[in-house]
Amino acid sequence: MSQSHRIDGGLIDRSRALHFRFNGKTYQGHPGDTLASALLANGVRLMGRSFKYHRPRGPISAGSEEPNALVELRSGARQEPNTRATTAELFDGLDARSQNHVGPLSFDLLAVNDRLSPFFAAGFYYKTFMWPKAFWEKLYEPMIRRAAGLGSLTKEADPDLYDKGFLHCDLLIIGGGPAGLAAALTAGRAGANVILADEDFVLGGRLNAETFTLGDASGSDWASATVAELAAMPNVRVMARTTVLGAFDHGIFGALERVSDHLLQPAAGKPRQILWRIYAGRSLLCAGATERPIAFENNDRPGIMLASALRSYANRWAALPGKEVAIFTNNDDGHRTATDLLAKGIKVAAVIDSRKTDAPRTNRYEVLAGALVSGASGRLGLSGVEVRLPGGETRTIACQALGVSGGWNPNVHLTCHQRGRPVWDEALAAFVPGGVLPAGMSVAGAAAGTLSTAGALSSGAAGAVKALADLGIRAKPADLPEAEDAPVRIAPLFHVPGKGRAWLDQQNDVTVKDVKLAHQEGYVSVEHLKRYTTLGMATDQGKTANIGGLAVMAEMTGKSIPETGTTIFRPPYTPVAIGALAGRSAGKDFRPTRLTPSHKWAAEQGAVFVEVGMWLRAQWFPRPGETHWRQSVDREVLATRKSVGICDVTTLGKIDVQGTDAAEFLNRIYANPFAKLAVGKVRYGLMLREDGMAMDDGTTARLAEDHFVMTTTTANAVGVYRHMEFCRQCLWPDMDVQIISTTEAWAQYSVAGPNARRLLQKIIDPAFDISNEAFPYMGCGEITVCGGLRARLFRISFSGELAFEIAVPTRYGDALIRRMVEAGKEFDAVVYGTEALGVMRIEKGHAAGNELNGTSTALNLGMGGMVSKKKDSIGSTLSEREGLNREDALGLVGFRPVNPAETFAAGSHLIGKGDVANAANDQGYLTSVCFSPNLGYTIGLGYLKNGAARKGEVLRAVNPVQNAETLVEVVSAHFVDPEGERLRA
Amino acid sequence: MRYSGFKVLKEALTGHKGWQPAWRDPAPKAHYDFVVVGGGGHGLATAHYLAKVFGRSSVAVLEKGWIGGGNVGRNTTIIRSNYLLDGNEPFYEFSMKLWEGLEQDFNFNAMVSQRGVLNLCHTDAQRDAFRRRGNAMRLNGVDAELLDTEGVRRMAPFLNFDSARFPIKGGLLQPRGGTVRHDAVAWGYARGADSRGVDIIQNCEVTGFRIENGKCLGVDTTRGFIGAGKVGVAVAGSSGRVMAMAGINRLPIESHVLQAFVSEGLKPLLPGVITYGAGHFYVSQSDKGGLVFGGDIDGYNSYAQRGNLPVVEDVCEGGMSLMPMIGRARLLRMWGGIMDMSMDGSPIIDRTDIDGLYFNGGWCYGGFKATPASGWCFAHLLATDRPHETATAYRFDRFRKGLMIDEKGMGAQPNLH
Amino acid sequence: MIIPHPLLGPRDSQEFTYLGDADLIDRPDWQAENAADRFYEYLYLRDNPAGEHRELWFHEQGDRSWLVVTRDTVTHEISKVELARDVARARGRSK
Amino acid sequence: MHDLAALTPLSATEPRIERIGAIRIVEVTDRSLASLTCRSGKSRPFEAAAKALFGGALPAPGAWFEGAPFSLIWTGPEQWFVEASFATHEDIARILKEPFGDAASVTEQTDGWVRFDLEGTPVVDMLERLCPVPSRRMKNDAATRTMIEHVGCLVLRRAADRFSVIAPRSFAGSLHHALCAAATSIA
Repeated sequence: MSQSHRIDGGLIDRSRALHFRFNGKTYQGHPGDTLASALLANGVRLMGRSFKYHRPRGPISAGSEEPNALVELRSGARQEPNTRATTAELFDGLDARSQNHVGPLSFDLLAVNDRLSPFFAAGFYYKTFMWPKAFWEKLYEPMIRRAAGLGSLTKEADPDLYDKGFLHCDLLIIGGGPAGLAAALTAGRAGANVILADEDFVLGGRLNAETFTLGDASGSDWASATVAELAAMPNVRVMARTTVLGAFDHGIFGALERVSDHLLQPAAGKPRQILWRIYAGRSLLCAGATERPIAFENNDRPGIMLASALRSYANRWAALPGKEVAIFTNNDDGHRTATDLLAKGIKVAAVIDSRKTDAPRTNRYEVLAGALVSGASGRLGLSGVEVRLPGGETRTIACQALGVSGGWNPNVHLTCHQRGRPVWDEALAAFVPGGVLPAGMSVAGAAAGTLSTAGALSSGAAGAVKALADLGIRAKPADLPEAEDAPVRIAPLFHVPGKGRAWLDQQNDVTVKDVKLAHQEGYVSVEHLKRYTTLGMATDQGKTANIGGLAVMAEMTGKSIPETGTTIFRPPYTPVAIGALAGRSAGKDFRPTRLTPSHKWAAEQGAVFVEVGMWLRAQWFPRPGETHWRQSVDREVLATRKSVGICDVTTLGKIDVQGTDAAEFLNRIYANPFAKLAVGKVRYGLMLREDGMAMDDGTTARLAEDHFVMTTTTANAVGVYRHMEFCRQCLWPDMDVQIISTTEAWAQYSVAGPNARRLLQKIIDPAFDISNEAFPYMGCGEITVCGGLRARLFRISFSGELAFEIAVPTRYGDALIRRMVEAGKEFDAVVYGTEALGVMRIEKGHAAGNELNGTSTALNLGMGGMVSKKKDSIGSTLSEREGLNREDALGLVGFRPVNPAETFAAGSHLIGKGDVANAANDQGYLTSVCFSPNLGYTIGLGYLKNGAARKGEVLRAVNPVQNAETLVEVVSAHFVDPEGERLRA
Repeated sequence: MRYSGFKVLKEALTGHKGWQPAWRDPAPKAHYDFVVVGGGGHGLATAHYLAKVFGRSSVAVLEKGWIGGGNVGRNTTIIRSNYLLDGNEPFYEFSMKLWEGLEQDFNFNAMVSQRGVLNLCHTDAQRDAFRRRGNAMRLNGVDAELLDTEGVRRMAPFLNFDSARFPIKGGLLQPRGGTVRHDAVAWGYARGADSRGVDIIQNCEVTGFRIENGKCLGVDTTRGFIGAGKVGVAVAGSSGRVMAMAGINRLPIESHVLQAFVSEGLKPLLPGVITYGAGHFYVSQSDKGGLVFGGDIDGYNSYAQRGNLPVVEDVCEGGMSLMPMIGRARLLRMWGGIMDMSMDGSPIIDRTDIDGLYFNGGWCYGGFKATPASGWCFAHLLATDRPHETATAYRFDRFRKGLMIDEKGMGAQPNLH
Repeated sequence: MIIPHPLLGPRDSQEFTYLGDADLIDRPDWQAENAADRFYEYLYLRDNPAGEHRELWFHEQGDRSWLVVTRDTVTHEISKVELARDVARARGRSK
Repeated sequence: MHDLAALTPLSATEPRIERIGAIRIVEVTDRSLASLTCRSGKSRPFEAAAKALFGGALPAPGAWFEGAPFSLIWTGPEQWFVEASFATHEDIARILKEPFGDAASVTEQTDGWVRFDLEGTPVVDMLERLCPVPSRRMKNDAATRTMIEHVGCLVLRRAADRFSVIAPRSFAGSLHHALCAAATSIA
C-alpha cells in the first residue's frame, strides 16, 4: 500500500521519496509532508488515543492547534512525547509511535474507560476515592497515575544542544501569511529592521492551502516570490520554523526556532533548537485565525476534521483521509472546501449547512440546508454520518471524511499574554483582540478579525505603516495584488443538541454534558468551568475547544457569550521543550566555573576539588598511600601547625577603597571603628546589615592615607560590593570614595605556621624586613618578590598560626606557588586545601559561613562589644532591639566530647543532660564540627543560649536524623592557642 | 449533599440528574458576626473552621471574583512542614496534620498525596544546615530523614549524578510531604463552610471599611454595606491594596510575582516533590501527568499576575541541570501569582490597631501548604481574640521588637525570602 | 523588562539587581530622639502601591549605577529613571 | 628583573588562538589595564591631566577609543579603564597615578581580566547567540557591559568584523568554552 490516498497537485516534492515508520510499519512520503499528511496519504486515519476515555482519534487539524494526533517521535534518549503529527515535518528515517494505549493502537485495553464513562463524569474524582482513607495513596492514586499521562520520556539525558540568541528589530511581524507578508514587504522596502517569524516550515499561511489567486499568481507562488524578495533584503530577517511563544514586558518576545527537528539528528555542535529573545520596537501580530469545530454526537471519529484542514491536506499536501467526503458548516467558508475538493475530482457526498435560508445553493454538490449532523459511525475511522434534516427526519450519508466548519477564531493569544482581554465580535461570532494590547503591539489580518485575503493584505501593509510611523520611520504600503474579498457569512452554531456525547475538548474528553454538569453543580465562572472539567487544559490549551465550552455554558446560564466570560491565554503559544528554555546552561555548563591561580598546579598534584560558589577550590591534596580524606587533611593541618603550610586564598573578595573619605566610609559600613587605623596596618572588621545581623567579616588593610584594601568572604564578595555601592551612591552621595573589585587581579596565598616567616624570607626580596619587629602582627605593606616582582604582604591569620598572606599579580600565581613549594621543601612545607583551612579555623574559633548565617548578631558571635556606640554605622541602631539582646541570647562557644573517643555532627541540637529531647528543651545547635588532629578528638562550634556563661556545662548533642547522641562539654571556642601567642610570634 | 462512591455510582446510572450545586449562591445579608474578606483558600478555611470548630455560623466570605481565584488556584500544590524555626515549625506541622484528615473533614477529595518532599544539598555546609533543620523537625515530633547521595540515588536515579556542575551530596526528606489538588482545597472548604451555614458571596468586592471611633463596623462592597461584628482580611497578594482602604498604608509586606509552570502530560516519572539546592527549581508530577514546577519570584514589586522570561529560563536551567531527562518534555503553560512577601519570610496573623479588624497575610510563597492551619488559627483569633498556640509569633510588632522569624536569614529584603 | 538607563539607554532588566522601595535612600539620623522607631519604620514598612512605584535597581552587570526607577506595578510601564545618587542629593543627603 | 614565568588566563604559556569556521578567537595577553576614577570635586584637574596624557576628550558613556599608547573605555560614571601595551606599561597603575595625583583613584586591573578578540565576518551572528547586546547596531567606538552565559563581560566593537570580550580572569576557561560553542554553532 503506497500512498493510496495521495491525490494530484500540492506543494510536495514528488521527485524524492522519504521513508518513515509509524508503529513499526514503514511508509513513504515526500519532502514537504508533515507526519500527519504522509500518514493520511497512506490511508492511515487512526493516529492516537484520547486522554481519559482512550477513544480512537485521528487529526482534526493541519496545524499547531491539534489536540488528537499526538505521537512519540524518535526513540532512545531522543524520544519526544506528545509531538503533534500535524506539525512534525517529515524526514527520511522518521520513527513515530502512537501513545497512551495498552495493547495495539487499534485495540487499546484502556478503552474500557469509554464504556465506563458515565462513572467518569466531570469532577467525579473529587467525590469519591476517599474511603477507606489509606486506599487513596495505596490503591486509587497509583492506579490513576498509571492510567493518566500521555506520552513518555525515557529517563535518559537529552543528548542535544540548545542555543539561546538575542535579536533586535524595529518591527517584529508574527506570522507569515498574507497579512504578515504584506507587512514585511511594506516595512522591508522602507528600510526598517524587520523580523518576520512563522511557525511553519513554508511561509504563506493559508495562501499555501487555498486555491485563491493573488493577481495573476497562485497564492503559494505569490507567497514564495514575496519571501524571496524579503530574504534578499539585508534589513529583513525571515525566520521559518520559528514560533513566537510569548509577549513579555516592554516589547520583548520569546521565539523558538526549530533548527534541526526536520533532520534525523542535529549535526555535531549544532543546536536542535534556538530560543530567541527578540527586542522589538513595535510588533505586528499576523497570526491568522483557527477554525473551530461544531460538537455533535461522536464528533471525534477519526476522519472528522476541520473543513479548512481537509482543504489544506488536499491543496497543500495532496492527501485526503477518505474518498468520499461530506461537509458540515454554519458559514460560507465550509463550502470552499467542497468546491476545492470537487476541483480535485473528489466525491463530495453532501454539504450539511445548518443555515436554512443563508446556505448557498449550487448544483455542483448536494446542499442540505438547515440540516445538522447528529451522529457519526465508524469507531476506528469514520464510515458515515447521521444527518437530521430540517423536517426532523434523519438520513445517513456514507463518507470517510467529514469537514466541519464552525467559523473562525482569530488567534488573539499573544494579545492576552499581558493580561489583555479579547472582546466579542457579533458579526464574526468570535473573540477579537481587545483594546489593551501588550505595549507596542498591533494586530492585522485574520488575527484582527479581517478574514478575507484582500483584507489581510491591506491591513498588514497598513499595520506596518502605522507601527513604523510610531518609530519615526516613514513607509508607504507595498503595492498589493488583487485578491479574494468575500464577506463573512455565519450563523453561530457550537453544538448540535442530542442525547449522546458530543466532544468539546477532544484531548481531555470534555463533552457538552460535562459542561452542563459543571453548571448544574455551580461551577459557572469560566475559571471554575475550566478547572472542574479540565476544558482547555490539554496540550493544545483549548485552541479549538474553549469557545465551544463557553457557548454551552452561556446557553445554560441564559447569558450571552461575552457576559458568560472570556478566555485568556498564557504563554507559551505552543509548548516549548524545557531544554530549549535552558539553552547551554545545563549539566556541567549550568554555571561557569572560576579557577584559582594555583588550579593548574593543584590539578597536577592530584588535588581533590570542591565547588565553592562558582569557584573550584582544592579541598585536599592526597599523597600516595593516603586512602581516606581524613589522612590527607590531618597531615595538612599537623604539618602547618608544626612547620608551615600554604593555601590559595585568592577567592576571598578584594575591594579597593580609595578617596579622601575612604576611612570614614569604612567607619560607617563596619560596626567597629576604622577611622584611626594606621597606614601599614590591617584590622578585622565586622559588617552588619541594617537590621543588625552580621553580613560579612574580613580584614581591611590601609595601604595609604586614602587607600584601603578590604577582603570579604568568598561567598559574600558580590553582595558586599553591591551594598558598598548602595551606601556610597544612595546614602552618602557626596563622600569622596571610590571602590572597585580587585579579586581577580591578585593571586593570594596564605603562608601559615611557625616557619612561615623563614619560608617567605626565601621568596621576598632582601630589601624588605619581615621580622616580627619590622613587620608585626596585623602589619601590611607593598614589597617585591623573586627579584623584583611587585607584591603585597599582609600579616594576618585565619589559622591562628604565625601567618602571612602574600599577593602577586595573578599571572604569576602559578609560578609563585611552585617557587614557594620549592622553597618550603627544607621545612617539610605542605599545601593545604579548604578542609584543612576549615579545621584550623574551627580550632581557632573563627566564625565562617556556618556561623554567619544571616540570623546572627554581633552579640551571638561573641563580638557584641565591637559594635561601636560612638559613631553611626550600618546596623548599630537596630541591633539594640530587645529581641536581639535577651539574656538567654545564643552565644558562640566551643564543644568537645566528654568521651574523647566519641564524635558528633554539625546540625546537632543541644539538650540539657536530664531533659527530654524536644523542641521546648532545645538549647541551641552546633554550627561547625571537625576532627582536630592536634587535640585528637572531635571539636565543634555552636550557638548556645547564654553560651558564654556556661563553660564547663555538659549537654547532649542530639542528632535524631542520624540516630546519634553525644555528651559534650561547653568550652571556649578557641581550642588552639587561646592567648594568641603563636600568631604574634 | 454528601459525596460518596455510592452516590457517584447511583448518579452515573441515573444520568447525573441528582447533583446539587457544590455551594449555595446567597445574597448578602445586612449584618454578620464575622465577615471574612477574601474567598481564597485561607478565607474559606477561616470560615469553615469558624463554623465547624468555633460554632459560629453568622459568617460571610466576600470574594470580589470567583472563589479560589487567588493563590490557591495558581500554585505548585506542595505541602510540607519542614521548617527550621520555633515560630514556624509547630504551625506548619499543625497544618500538615489537618491536611491528613482534610478530605474526611470536608467530604471532598482534594487528592492529598503524601509522596514525600526531598530537598537536595550540594555542599557540606548545606548538609550541615539540613541536619540542623531535620533535627529541629524531629525535636518537634515531625518526620525527617537525612539521605546521603546513595539514598537520593535510590529514590531518584534519573537525577544528574554523573556530570553535575554541583554534585548531589544528599538530601533532607520529609516522607509526609507531598501535593494536594489545589482547586479542590478551595472548593472543599467552600462546601464545608457552606454546609454549616456560611454565606459564600462571589462577585462582591470590598470597596471600603467603615471605621468609627477606632472600631470597624463593617465593609462597603459592590453589593452594598455589610455590617460585621469582626472583619478578618485574608487577601494575601493584595494585602497592601485592601489594608490601605482601612487607612493602614504601610505594612511590612511587598507584593511580588511568582511564576509557576506545567509541562505536557507524561507517564509517571517522579517519586514526589524534588527541590534543587543549587539552583532555583522544584518539581512534582501531578496525577494528570504534568510536571508542575517553579523557582524564584521574579524579584520586583508587581501586581501583574504574570512574569518575564529571565526567570522562566533560570528555572528551566535549574531543571535541566538537575534532571537532564526533561529536555524534550515541553513546557505547556506558565502563569504568575501575586505574593505577599514579608520582611522576614514569615506570615502575620494578628489584630490591627483598629478594633474589630484582623489581618492574615504575608505568606510569601508558603501560603498554600499553610491553608488549613492559617484558617484554623485565624478563626481562633477571630473567635477568641487570642492567638492560637501555634501562631503566637506571627505578630506585627515582631519587627519592631527584633523577634523576626527569618528561615532564610535574608533580613528585611522581601524578594530574597 | 527593559530599563532605560539614563546614561546607557535601554538595557535588559536581567543586568540589574532589585532592592525595592526608593525610600531606603532616606536613612534616618542615628542620633535622633526616636531613632529606634524611625529605623524600624525605615527598614520594615513599605509603600506597596498597585500603580506607580519608585524603586531602587542596581546595574550590577553594567556600569554599577544605582538607579531610581518609577514603574507601574500593574502594567510594569516605566515612566522615569534617574541616577540614585542625584535623587539622594535632591533628598538632602550628602556625606 | 624577577624570573617568574607568567601564565595566560587560560593557564598556558602562550596565548590561545582558536579558528572555528570563519571565526578566530584570540586570547590577548599583551595589554595592561587600570581603572581610573575621578575623585569628588576634582573634575577640573582630572580633565586637565586626562587631556595632557590622552590628548583628547574622555569617551562618553557606552563608548571607548583606541589611542596610542593609551586606549580608554568608559566603565561607569566618572570611571574609565585605561589600556596600554604590557611590554611598555606593565606598571600602568603607577604610571597613571603620577600625573593624576589626588584628582583620581587608580587601581591596577591588568591581571583581573581576560580579553578575547573575536574576528571574522560572521562575528555578529556569533554574538547574537551569546548576549543581549545589540551587536549588529553597535558602532566601532561602542563598549558595553553585558552577560555571556552568566559571566559579566565588557564587549567592545573594534571593526565591522572584530570585537573584544573582556571578562573577569577566573572565568576565562568557561567563557572560552562558551565562545567556541557559539562559533561552532554558527559555523
